[in-house]
Amino acid sequence: MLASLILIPLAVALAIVVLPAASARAAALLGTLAAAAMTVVALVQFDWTQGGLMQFLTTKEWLPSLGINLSFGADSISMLMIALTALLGPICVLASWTAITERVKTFYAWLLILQAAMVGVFVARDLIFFYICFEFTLIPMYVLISLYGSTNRKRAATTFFLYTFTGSVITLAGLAYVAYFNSTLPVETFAGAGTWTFDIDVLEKAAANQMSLSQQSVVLLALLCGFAVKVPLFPVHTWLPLAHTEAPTAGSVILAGVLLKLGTYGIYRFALGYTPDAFVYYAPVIATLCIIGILYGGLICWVQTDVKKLVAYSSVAHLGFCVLGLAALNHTGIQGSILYMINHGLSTGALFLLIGFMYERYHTRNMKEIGGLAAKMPIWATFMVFFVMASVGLPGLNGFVSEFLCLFGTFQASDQWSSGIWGSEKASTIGATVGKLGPWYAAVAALGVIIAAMYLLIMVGKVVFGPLKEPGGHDAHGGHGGGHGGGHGGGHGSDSHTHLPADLTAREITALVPLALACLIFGVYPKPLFDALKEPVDDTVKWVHKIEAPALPEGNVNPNMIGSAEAVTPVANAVSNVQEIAR
Amino acid sequence: MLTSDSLLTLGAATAAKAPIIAGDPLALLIPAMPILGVIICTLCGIFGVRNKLPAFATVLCLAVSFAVTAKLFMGHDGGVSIATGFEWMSLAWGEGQGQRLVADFSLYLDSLTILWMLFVTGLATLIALYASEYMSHDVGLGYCRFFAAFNLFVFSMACLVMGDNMLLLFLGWEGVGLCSYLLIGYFYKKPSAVAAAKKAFIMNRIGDVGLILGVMLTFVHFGSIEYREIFAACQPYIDLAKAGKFNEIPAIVQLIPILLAVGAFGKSAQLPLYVWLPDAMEGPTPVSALIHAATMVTAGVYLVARTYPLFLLSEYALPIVAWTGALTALVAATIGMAQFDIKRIMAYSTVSQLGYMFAGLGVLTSTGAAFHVVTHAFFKALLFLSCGAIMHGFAGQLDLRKLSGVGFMKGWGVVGLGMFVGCMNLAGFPFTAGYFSKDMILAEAFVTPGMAPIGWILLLTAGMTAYYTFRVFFRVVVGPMHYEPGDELHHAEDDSHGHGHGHHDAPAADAAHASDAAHGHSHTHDDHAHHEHGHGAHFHPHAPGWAINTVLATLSVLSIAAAGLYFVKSPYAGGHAHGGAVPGMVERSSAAFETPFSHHGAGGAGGESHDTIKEGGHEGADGKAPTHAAAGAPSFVPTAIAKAHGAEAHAGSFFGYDPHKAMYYVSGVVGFVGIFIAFILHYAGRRTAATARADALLPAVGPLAGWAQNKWYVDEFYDFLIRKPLWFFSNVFYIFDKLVIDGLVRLVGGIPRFIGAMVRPTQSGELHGYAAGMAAGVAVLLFLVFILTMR
Amino acid sequence: MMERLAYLWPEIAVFATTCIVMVLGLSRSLAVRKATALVSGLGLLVALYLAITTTPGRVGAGLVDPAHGQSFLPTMVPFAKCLICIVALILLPLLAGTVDRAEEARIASGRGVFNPLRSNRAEFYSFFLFSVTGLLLVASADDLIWLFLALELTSLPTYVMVAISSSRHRAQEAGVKYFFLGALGAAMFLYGFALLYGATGTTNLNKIYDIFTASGISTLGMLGLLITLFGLFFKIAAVPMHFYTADVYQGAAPGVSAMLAFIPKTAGFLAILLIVGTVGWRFGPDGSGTSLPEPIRITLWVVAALTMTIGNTLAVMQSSTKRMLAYSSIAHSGYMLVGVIAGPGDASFSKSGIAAVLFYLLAYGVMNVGCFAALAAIERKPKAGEDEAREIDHVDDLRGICRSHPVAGWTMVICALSLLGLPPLLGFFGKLPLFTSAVSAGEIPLVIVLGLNSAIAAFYYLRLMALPLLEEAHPRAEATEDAPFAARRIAGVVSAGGVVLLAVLAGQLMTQSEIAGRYMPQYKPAAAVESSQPSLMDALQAVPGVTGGRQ
Amino acid sequence: MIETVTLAQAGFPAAMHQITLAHYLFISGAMFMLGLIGFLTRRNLIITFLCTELMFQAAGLALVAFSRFHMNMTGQSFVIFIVTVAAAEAAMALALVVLLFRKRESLDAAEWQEMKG
Repeated sequence: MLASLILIPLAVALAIVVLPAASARAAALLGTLAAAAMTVVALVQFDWTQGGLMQFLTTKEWLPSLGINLSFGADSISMLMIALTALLGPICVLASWTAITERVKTFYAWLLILQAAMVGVFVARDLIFFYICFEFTLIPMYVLISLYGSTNRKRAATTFFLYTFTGSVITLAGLAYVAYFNSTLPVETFAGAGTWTFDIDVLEKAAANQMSLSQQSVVLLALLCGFAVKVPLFPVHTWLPLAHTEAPTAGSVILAGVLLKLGTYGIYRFALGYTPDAFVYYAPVIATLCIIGILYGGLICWVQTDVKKLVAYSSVAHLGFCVLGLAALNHTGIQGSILYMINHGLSTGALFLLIGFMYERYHTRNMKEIGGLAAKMPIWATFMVFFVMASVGLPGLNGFVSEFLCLFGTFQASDQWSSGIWGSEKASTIGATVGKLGPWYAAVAALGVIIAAMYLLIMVGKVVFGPLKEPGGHDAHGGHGGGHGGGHGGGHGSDSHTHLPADLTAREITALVPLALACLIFGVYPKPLFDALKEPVDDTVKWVHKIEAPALPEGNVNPNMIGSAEAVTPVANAVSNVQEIAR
Repeated sequence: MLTSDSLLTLGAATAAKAPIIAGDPLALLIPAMPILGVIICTLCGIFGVRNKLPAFATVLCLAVSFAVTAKLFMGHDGGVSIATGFEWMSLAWGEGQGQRLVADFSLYLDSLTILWMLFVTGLATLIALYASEYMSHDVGLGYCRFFAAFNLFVFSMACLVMGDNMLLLFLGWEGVGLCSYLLIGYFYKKPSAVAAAKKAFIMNRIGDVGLILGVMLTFVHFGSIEYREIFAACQPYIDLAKAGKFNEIPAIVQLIPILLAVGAFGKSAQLPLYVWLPDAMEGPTPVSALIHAATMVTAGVYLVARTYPLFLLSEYALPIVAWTGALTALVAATIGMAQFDIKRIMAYSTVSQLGYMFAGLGVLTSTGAAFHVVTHAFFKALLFLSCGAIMHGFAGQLDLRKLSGVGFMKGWGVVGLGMFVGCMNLAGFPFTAGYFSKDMILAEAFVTPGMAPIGWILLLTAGMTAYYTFRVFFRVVVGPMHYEPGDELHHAEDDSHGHGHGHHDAPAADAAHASDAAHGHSHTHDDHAHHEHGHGAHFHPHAPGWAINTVLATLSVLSIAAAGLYFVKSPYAGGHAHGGAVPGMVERSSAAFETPFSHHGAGGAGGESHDTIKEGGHEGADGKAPTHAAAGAPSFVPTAIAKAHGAEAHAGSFFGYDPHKAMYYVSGVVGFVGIFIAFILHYAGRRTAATARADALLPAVGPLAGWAQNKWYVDEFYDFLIRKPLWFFSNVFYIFDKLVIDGLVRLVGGIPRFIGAMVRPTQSGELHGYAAGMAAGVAVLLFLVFILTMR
Repeated sequence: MMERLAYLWPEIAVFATTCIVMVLGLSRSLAVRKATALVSGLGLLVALYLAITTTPGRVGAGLVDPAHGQSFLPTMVPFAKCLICIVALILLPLLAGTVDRAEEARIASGRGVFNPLRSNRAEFYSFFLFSVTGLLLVASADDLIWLFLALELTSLPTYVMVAISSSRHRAQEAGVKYFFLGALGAAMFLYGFALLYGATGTTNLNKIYDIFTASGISTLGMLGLLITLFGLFFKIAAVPMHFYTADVYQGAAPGVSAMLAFIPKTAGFLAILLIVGTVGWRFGPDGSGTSLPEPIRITLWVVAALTMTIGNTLAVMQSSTKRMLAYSSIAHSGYMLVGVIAGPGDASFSKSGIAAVLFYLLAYGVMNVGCFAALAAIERKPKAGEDEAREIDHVDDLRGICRSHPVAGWTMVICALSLLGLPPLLGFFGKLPLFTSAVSAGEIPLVIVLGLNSAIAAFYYLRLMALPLLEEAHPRAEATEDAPFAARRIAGVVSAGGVVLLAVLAGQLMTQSEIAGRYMPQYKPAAAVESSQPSLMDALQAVPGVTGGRQ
Repeated sequence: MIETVTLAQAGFPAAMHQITLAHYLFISGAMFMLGLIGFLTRRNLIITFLCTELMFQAAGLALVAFSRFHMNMTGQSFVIFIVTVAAAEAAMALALVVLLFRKRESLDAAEWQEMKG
């Protein structure tokens, strides 16, 4: 089942190579649609009532000497990420329909390979298989940026590759260490201990339960080397604006939509799974980096003139929220974070699409040269405002749900509740959880919400609204073809844009509508997502805070408060008293 | 120990869940109809409908909403019920208290909600009708866009008001912000409109952050954000507060209302976040009337009223609210006095009146504040719509120096009348609705101990309000007939979307045809007989049509009739508060705070209402407990206030008189004085539109007039204090990012090249060099090993 | 006697082939002359077969035949020989057309007749086979003398091959540098051997091991070991003996460069494993550790780190593809030294550095041949007045070759990515056990260095990947054409295919290299077992998973 | 006990009584170093090659000395092989030198540094 999600894109990629160039995009569209259809089948077959359970598990021995298996499985988080990937697949093909006119076969083939690799990351139940897919995404993306990007694409592609590759090599070392550590454990510790294996679950038990804090810290550092770069967190983010700015539209969409999520997904799966103690210990540091990213990234957005760069920097800020939610390490935060992964993919992906459509028509993204497009492209403008609002985190759209939960999780997560923070001495704080963040983190991070509104609305104000401003000589045919890429390898049809109508075509609208619908539905009725994520996130929270589920007294003690004795307040006591009486 | 006892009570109260009284599911229609409207308008947009269908669909939808609200009102017994919609944001991470975030799409139906929704949907319906004509020049895509946003606004407002939890309120809160953004920026080609829209949204966001933090804090403390549960959980604290034992209420609880107040200040344009509202007048006038005068801006008032039990818990929250309101009222009034743009004057008067409402809340008369909200909604909408009609007819002319005697022009009678009614209300002319509602606030300010300074400020403001209101009236509506058309005629060249000419917004609009637009439109829209084609000389104002006149007339009647609300009894059995129907409704809600100083039937009626509630059978669960516990019980006032008066002095006084009685006269006199001054300065002896006697006084006040006209340079101050430094830092960050962070990365990335370049000379290509290198390398390494191992 | 010979059947087969080839190359018949390569290949195939089947402790059995064991590291021998034969088989087609091209063209055009004095074909192929023979002998060496002779047999022919691989001056220059510096390196390890002999009184590796085990390592012995290692570093092109590499690789024809990157390196690593094996990975801070003696460990550590770093950083600077690959070859030696440092671990593949080194030698051989094959498969059209097509070397020559020369281009792309260690190609699975074994041995800092170096390597491998795949040929670039030797392209296809396929099907290879990587120096041939020494079965029991069930 | 047996005790003529293993090793080391220094300093390829021969023979000398010291023949047989290999190398070196001389008319090693970097 899951393997087919990888194999279909791969097979189609192969077919594209074989077929003539003229049919490449049709084949790619069919292929991505087929993959999407298969995903739908998988989504239907998935037992959502047991979202925390790895389903569709299949394991095939591959390299037993190294303990490597081809093993697949997906819980609800994986399924959602796969669904996102599958959704973006056809959309990317549609978005590239006219934008890519040269080396079409290459483009679509790599696009599909990329999709296969991304799905592979989400279904992998073997660490090396995960790593293979994780790394292999680099090549297609490198090709896409390097061949089909704009002016500075070579440098961007190389920077992207080297930056992320460097980080993830260190990650590999960390993962190898975990595998080694597991192999040194006594065999009787638990099933799978003492053998050399890269099974994700086995290693999770080994690392999380047996490693000392210092060992976990080292592993966490190694993991973050790869994942934090991918996310990207604050000091290691500089590849992102460059890559985003230079990437072709489809590349940007995939990059923002899924590739960045590989980092957060990795942090969720491995940093939380393998090194919970260290993560708990260093959560304030990570959160601080996130918050710096939120504010700093946001403020930098403000001074951008390149729309795409603006959105790229906004990703830095947004992903800061996402990881902040993870660092909260409570149910709310983690759930918000996972939702953030999906929602950011939808809204920012759509923004990149829109910018791409604009770029295809005007061949500029400079806010100084372009403005007031609402007059000329009302449909485009409508979508733009819609997705900007989703991105800003307007309630009722998807962005809010996740952003609020991330902030809320951060707000709750403090051991200092009831012991002084924000005047909470001896007060009831039944809504709080254990954690090391707390209201100040949330309050400062919330400033990012204001900044987000600021830069995005300024962007909208310049590009969408205001007096119409078009770059000089816009209608001069072929006047822009030479503007990018120095002649060779640029994947732009120099005059293709002249065939496009002023406003969006049906094809482009088709690409946007699913995203818009998803944004709206997830914003208005996120309950299915909550339900789907409840179980895995619960498991994660218990895992991170070392809470044994059966050991809980039946529901009258807040599991989140275990570990902070002083947090048990008179109210909580009172509550439990009352409940006891009631029983 | 009292604290733990009461906390225990709190626990008990929340643990044993009060039964939820299912509300009339019909209530769900109230938000649903506007959504239907949104869908219809969107479809119209998609299918390129080029007639007034969206407008009439909107009017119909909103009318249904209004009808449903009215039905609810009729059938309402004063209790609280909840109409459950669907689960929105509900997630649980445990079974216990405080481990479930429940924010359903459910509607909280009580008298406060219904009161608010009555005037929101009612006014929205009327204003939609008005807009159907007002926006007729934009028939087409722009028309659809306008009405879609209009509907969306009503929906958001419904969520804000009716939501049964703070998060749904927040949804509406931000939703109205979005609609405000979209509608202010409706004329999106005008940079000033776009900037104003942006400013409104961002300023609101600042407040929103406070609000959302308040919501989070509420959850952390109470373990819920549903009003039902919060109010129930408040009970023990209220008892503490009543006893004046604020020091036993945790600071965390006292912080909640302060955070919420920040949100309210943002939305309701209070100091220091008020600056967006005057700029918001860039939007079409119906928008200004509905959103920026009548409904949205009162959301802050609603929030405070809704969470009044929380505000009562804080020693400082209400004084903060009161002072902020009073100061805002004063500052806005001073600015309003110096403006020449009539719409801006109205905007500042709105800010000022909002300040009144907050002051009212702060001085413990939520009933007065709510009453003022209602009356203000009507007369301010009326004023705005009248201004809009003038603007519409005179090609965007809003300068009171360029218009005169409009009320006596042919076809402008209704407008003149509307202006008159509105101005009278706003000025607080005796026996108008505005007079009564303002009076309640003023009186309570003097009644409430320690709040007398606020009363004086408000009194002063009342005089100023009367002055500037009638300044507009005397200059524009009456006096010698004169007009100059606005400058929107000239905007045709640069394709600006003015009101006065119907440059279409259809998708076919093309920059290439922009220059034709000015010539083309009068032919395409000749159903309205535009004659502003020629520049100035040939301009004839076109009088409002039936829709505008109908609405203005209706609103005039309503504004006058609103005064009657003061005299009708509370719609609910057992209502006892003075002030009539509106306060009567408010006092049955969470917003109620029955002041012990009230001289209207406080004692006897208290018991009566108590009985009624018992019959209702849901006491204690619906948050009304404070009201009735307070009525007749020992008084509760925030400590700051309590300290100021002895146990015996039950009421403050106004020079020894009962403030309630005194205010009837004093505020009337003050209003009259203001009007009289305006009459002297702006009507008597005025021959032209441009000048009046007031100009002679300008030198007397020195630069103050200029400063006031420039809004005390608050915008510039913010710009200098916040925006400029932030902009500077953003640039610094960007440079830092490019140079330092990316530079470091590149530096690290350059290390291999650096090493390579350093090592490269060893590859000299020379055989002997290589041999030497090898020998030396071996020697060095052997030596190194020797050093490292021979320790 | 025959038991000893059983070790040597592959060498004998190759040697016999060498003799045949030497004769065949002198034939007047073109067809016969051309058969030299074919016969060489057949000989290598036979040797491969013999290596699999006849060498004691043969591949697949999982057990060493106690009756025939003689070598110092008997389990290593069959695997090493197999990998040598396999890579040699891939190398062989790559060598097509390296020598005698102009001469053959002259004969074919009728401008001349065959003159045995002017033909180098016989020598060339037989030198290649000699070198392979020497390499095979290195694998089966159990004595310092044997090792010395085998190493010299490996090296000496390569000196000549470099010098004759092209008629250009550069080839001679390369030959000179290689030969003289090689002699220096040889003198060094020879002197080391002498000191080892002096310290132990024997040249037999088993006995040296016994003495080191029994009475510790004397200072003289340690000095001998170190000097030997430094001498051997020349073979693997490790710092500080790496200087010659780039010049030699650049000067030689691509095929020969590919050979140089594999044969001496393999010889060097096998020799290093043998030499280091005599002291064993049984030292450590508390005396019962699993690492090498501290001086050797430090030496290898520093050399490994330096080799990787200098190799990679210098490669980044290059614009000549062959130089780049030469420096990358240096870097890869550094990677493999990590495996040597890690040692056998608990003999499981994931923890055995020796197994990792052996596996990596194979992986490196395959993917490295691919890169050079891509270079060899393309050449510039000869200009007027030139009788020989010129090879391509500058990286810009690689631009767009995926489109103009798809086979060569894709070979280059795949092999460069594999060299980079990008999953899921063979290079990744080669590097992974190096990671895991070094982690297991506790050499975390070295792993970090290794990781960072992999990243540095990305700088230039990415160019080797991107230029063929993504760039367009420079408009003013000289016209290139496919080299008229399909064999070179076949070599490329085989290695590129191997890089992909072996990655997928590496399981069996890993099992074999795991067996080969078992470090069992205690094992002695039955005849040599003395009562005082532990028996074979005891030794085997010390290695988990080897013994069946004697108890 | 092996260490106590010196060459002198093993039956050298009286005149050489004082010559111990250390002396041989010293000579051997000196030869090796001389060869190395010569290799590094002399530009003429033939002399350079001769220097490598010197280093080889230094090893040979050490081997013979050790062989005598250890009282076994292994070292000495090793030396025979070394001499053989050295001969082969010499042949090759001379061939190479001739080739080079034909190309450049010089035997200066510095002539050959076209490739570098």
